Amino acid sequence: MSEQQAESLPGVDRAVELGLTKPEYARIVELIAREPNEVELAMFSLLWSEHCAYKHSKKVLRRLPTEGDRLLMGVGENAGAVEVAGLAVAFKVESHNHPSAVEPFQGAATGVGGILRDVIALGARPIAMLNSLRFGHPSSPRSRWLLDRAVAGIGHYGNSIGVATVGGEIHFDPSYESNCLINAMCVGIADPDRLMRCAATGVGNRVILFGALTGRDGIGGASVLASAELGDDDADKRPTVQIGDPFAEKKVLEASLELIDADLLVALQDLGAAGLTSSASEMAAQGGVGLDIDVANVPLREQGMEPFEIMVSESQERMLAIVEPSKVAAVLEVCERWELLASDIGEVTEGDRMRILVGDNVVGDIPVTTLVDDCPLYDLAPAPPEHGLYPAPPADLPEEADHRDTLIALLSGANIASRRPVFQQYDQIVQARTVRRPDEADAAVLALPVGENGIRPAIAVSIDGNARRVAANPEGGALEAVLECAANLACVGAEPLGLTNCLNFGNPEKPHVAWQLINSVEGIAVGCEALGIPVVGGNVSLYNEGPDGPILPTPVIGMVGEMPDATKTSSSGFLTDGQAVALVGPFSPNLVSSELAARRGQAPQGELPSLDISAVIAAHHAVRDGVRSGAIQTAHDISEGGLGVALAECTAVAGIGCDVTLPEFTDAALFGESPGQGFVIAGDAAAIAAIPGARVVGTTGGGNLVVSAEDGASFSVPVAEVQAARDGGLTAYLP
Amino acid sequence: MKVLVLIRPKQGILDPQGQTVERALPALGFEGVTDVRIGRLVELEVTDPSKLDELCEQLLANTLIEDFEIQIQED
Amino acid sequence: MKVLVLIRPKQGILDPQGQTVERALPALGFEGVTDVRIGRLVELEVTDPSKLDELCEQLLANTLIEDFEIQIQED
Amino acid sequence: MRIGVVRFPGSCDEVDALDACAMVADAELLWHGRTDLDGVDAVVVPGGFSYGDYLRPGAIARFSPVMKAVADFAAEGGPVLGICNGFQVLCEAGLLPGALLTNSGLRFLCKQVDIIVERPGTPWTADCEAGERLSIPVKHMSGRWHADEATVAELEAEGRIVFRYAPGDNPNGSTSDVAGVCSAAGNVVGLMPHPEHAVDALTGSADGLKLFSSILNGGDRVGTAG
Ligand SMILES: Nc1ncnc2c1ncn2[C@@H]1O[C@H](COP(=O)(O)OP(=O)(O)O)[C@@H](O)[C@H]1O
Ligand SMILES: [Mg+2]
Repeated sequence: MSEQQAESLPGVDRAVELGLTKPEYARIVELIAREPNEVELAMFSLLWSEHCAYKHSKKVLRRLPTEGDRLLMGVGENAGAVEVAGLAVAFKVESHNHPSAVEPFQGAATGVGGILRDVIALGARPIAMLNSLRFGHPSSPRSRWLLDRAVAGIGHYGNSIGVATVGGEIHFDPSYESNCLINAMCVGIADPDRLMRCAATGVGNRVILFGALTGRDGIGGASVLASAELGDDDADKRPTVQIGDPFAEKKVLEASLELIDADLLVALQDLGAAGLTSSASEMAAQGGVGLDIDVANVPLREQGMEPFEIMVSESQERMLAIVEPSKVAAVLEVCERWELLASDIGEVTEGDRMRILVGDNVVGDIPVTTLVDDCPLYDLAPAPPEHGLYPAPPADLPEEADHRDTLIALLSGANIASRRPVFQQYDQIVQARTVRRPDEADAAVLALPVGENGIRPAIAVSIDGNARRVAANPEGGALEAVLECAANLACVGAEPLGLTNCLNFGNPEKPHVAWQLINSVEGIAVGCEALGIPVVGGNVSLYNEGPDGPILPTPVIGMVGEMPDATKTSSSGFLTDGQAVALVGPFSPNLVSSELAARRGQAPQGELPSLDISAVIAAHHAVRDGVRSGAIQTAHDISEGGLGVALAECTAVAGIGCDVTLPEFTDAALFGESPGQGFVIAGDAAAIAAIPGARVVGTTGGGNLVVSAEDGASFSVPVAEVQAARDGGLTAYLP
Repeated sequence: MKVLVLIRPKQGILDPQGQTVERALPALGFEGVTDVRIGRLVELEVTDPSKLDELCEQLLANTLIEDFEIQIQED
Repeated sequence: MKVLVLIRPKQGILDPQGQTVERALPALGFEGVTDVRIGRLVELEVTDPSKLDELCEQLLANTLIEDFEIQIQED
Repeated sequence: MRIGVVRFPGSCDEVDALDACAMVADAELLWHGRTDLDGVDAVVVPGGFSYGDYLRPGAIARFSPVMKAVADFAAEGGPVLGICNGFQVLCEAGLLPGALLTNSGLRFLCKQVDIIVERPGTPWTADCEAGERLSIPVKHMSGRWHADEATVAELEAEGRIVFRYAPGDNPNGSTSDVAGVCSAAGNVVGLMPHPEHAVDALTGSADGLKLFSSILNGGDRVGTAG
């Protein structure tokens, strides 16, 4: 059917209102050989949306390596999983950007709830949360409000459900002023033999919905309802902001794990974006079966909900399970004990029809593959920008400032200052496995149960991204983000096993955004190949734009690494006086797109220096091995703010000064950045000198941070002043 | 004058507190209670009531998810 | 019948939330607002109002720190 | 010695409390719906967000069937320890004096603090010395302990303030820096800090282990009043 013919179909305007294009509608009509009815169209509009179909990113994502020795579950499942010490470690990062911009507390809270359910769906017990946040500069009252409320929302959900929030990152940049980013990552552990898949199988098996009631909640549903021609007196039928109920999710968590433990489930899937529509269709597609769903059996929170509303509702804290008929009663009993609603809402059928029923009435009937697999995938039309895409930020740090003042200004800046006022709002210790809390080390360290050798192994987790460097060079910046995450793991003695990512970009139909996206994915792929680790899953969030254009290209990387012995780890700060301080790594710092450049009012553009990946990875290994052997007691990677800031941070944590002499004393040497490529380490002098590639530059101790050049120039800052600068930077905005 | 502002979750918006309390009541020995909704109560003294609506909209209530009702108590 | 229960922090108990709101007001352009106290509002339907007092004393309010007031709205 | 750890819907720290108890004795979880205590010798009411902390922390959980059994057990002198949400539940249930209000900073706060043992010799502080400092984390939204002046004076006089935050370490605005109190007979103790999260130096501190080991020395169903 031509586009012209499609345009003359009666249903086309409605389809366009719901976000489909005319050719997409024509394709649907062709595939099902008729026009879809209201229920079917609502389902197509969601499943063929960018969010569910990945229509602008799927081809790009094929570049990512997805195989690995330790991989237990990969892309396509609710979350990925790798094997550590005989356990499955499941993890995934996901965005909740748009809802958070509307209502930051509930948006961030339900973002945490959503990613938790993805991990629970695997049958894993969530053990840790991390998050990556982006806001406009906190001098803007709106950004401060978003920060304050989003952090409170994240804490509210994670704290109440009893999962420790152990890490994260926050960055402020004007490009996020009207489009903040809230990415949440969850890590869980499971018995590898009990990992759940989401494929519906077994014709005749029952479909059980359990958890919260279904109401008219939902942002995704907004497009559907917005066009339902509601009169003024129908205000109560409008879609509503999703409210998180961590108490309900806690019960969903415990009940789900109990159901899996008792071997009562065939498959399990969370309800997230696009609600029942997406979870049911995906389960059917994965299993190559059909499903009948009777919406009359879905327990509702509100009266008079239409079938299509039930199918698109994004009410939180719900799960969908496939259960053998003989086990249904037992499933319902477990749910009842956890005070959860559970209903038998359908059946696995032969063939591939997704049928929606109201009692005996069929109100929707579409081939599953058409819904899930036949959405057109688009090729991007990338083009590098001819000039910088982003305006120069306002300068607030004069070029003439001396090294000392520059250091203090960087340390007390919102992007570098201590995150304590944020992370102390999170329970970091529940479940009694947090060996390294935020600010204690570069990655969070989580102990696992004692192994057969009597030793407690551990995992280390980290989340990172440096969008300004990505803006300057998408491939190089994304590669640096991967290396920085791996460097964080090396600092605590961990070896990377797998990576998850969240790709936050602007409108991919714009050539420059397409170029950013494709090249960022290339950088992530190159990093994974160099580290020898797979991408186990992730999420894509596109169309993040404000009136002034796209956000900075923001690939966020989450990584999990393994540690054979939880007790063999490091601290990010200096621990005692009189230890040797050394630098490790082939880092070649420059000021392009650095924090200092931003503070000086320079736009995020310029050439990033090329990097020698194998030398970088050799440095990671040297640090990791040194930490594991006990030679290195302090390890900190050199990232934002460069070497000067890294040394100050080592000093600030426990209030122990140092005296170092550097070969170069330029702004670039002191504050230039080359993420993931260099480390500050400290330990016993003889042991440190034996670390491959270590260049000893000084010793710890004293009440000052003293940095000198070989030619005699030097500056010195009292430890208390370093600490005050670092502690005050964010507190000023979160009183 | 003394003012009471009653802030309630909007119709259709999930009220996890109200739901949880309602579901717990029978077990606590309180039967026949339904439609429990839990909101907030703000009590204040104002000299000039003309700005009250604005105050509620901008600060006291989150109008995306809450409705408010102003009760002027006395002069 | 529909019932409103107004629950307020007892006199003499520090209400940091009320204080914070009160302090923020002038900067937001609201002058002349004092004595801000923040409490809870519980709305419910009951068939038998005789147990309301007990419900409030035992569950809805903690009378060590809160006062409550029952408003019966309609039949 | 067998210690029972209560589990409500929404409890989060019950397994950690169970593991801490298991370091010193036998330990088991007690589901909130049961009406007896399975014959345990001591009870821990753990932390978390029972019933989501909805309405008020502890307000709903204190009506759980198991709490009736806990009240009877406490009345007979059985040792009971309430931690964080468990402390809130015991106060709501009237087994401990005072109430816990929202932190004066209005935010959830998770940090390591120092507390000082004011009252050794309860079943849960038998292994502590008077004035001993313990490094134990707090993590709560509503930890500001409050009681009227007369009650505070009475508790001071009777030596029923069991723990105080060290000077400068009061995280929530508690009256008189109170971190934990006990019943008149001394057998019921509640505190906001989490001793079960301070039983292993690997995860931060082992100072809290003393509360659990105390039960072996002072706790065998003997009220240690006054
Ligand atoms: N950036 C990415 N990198 C790798 N895998 C991705 C990425 N984005 C999405 N995926 C994978 O695509 C699948 C679908 O993702 P999504 O729709 O977010 O899942 P869910 O519905 O469970 O939230 C998942 O298996 C996810 O891991
Ligand atoms: Mg999922």
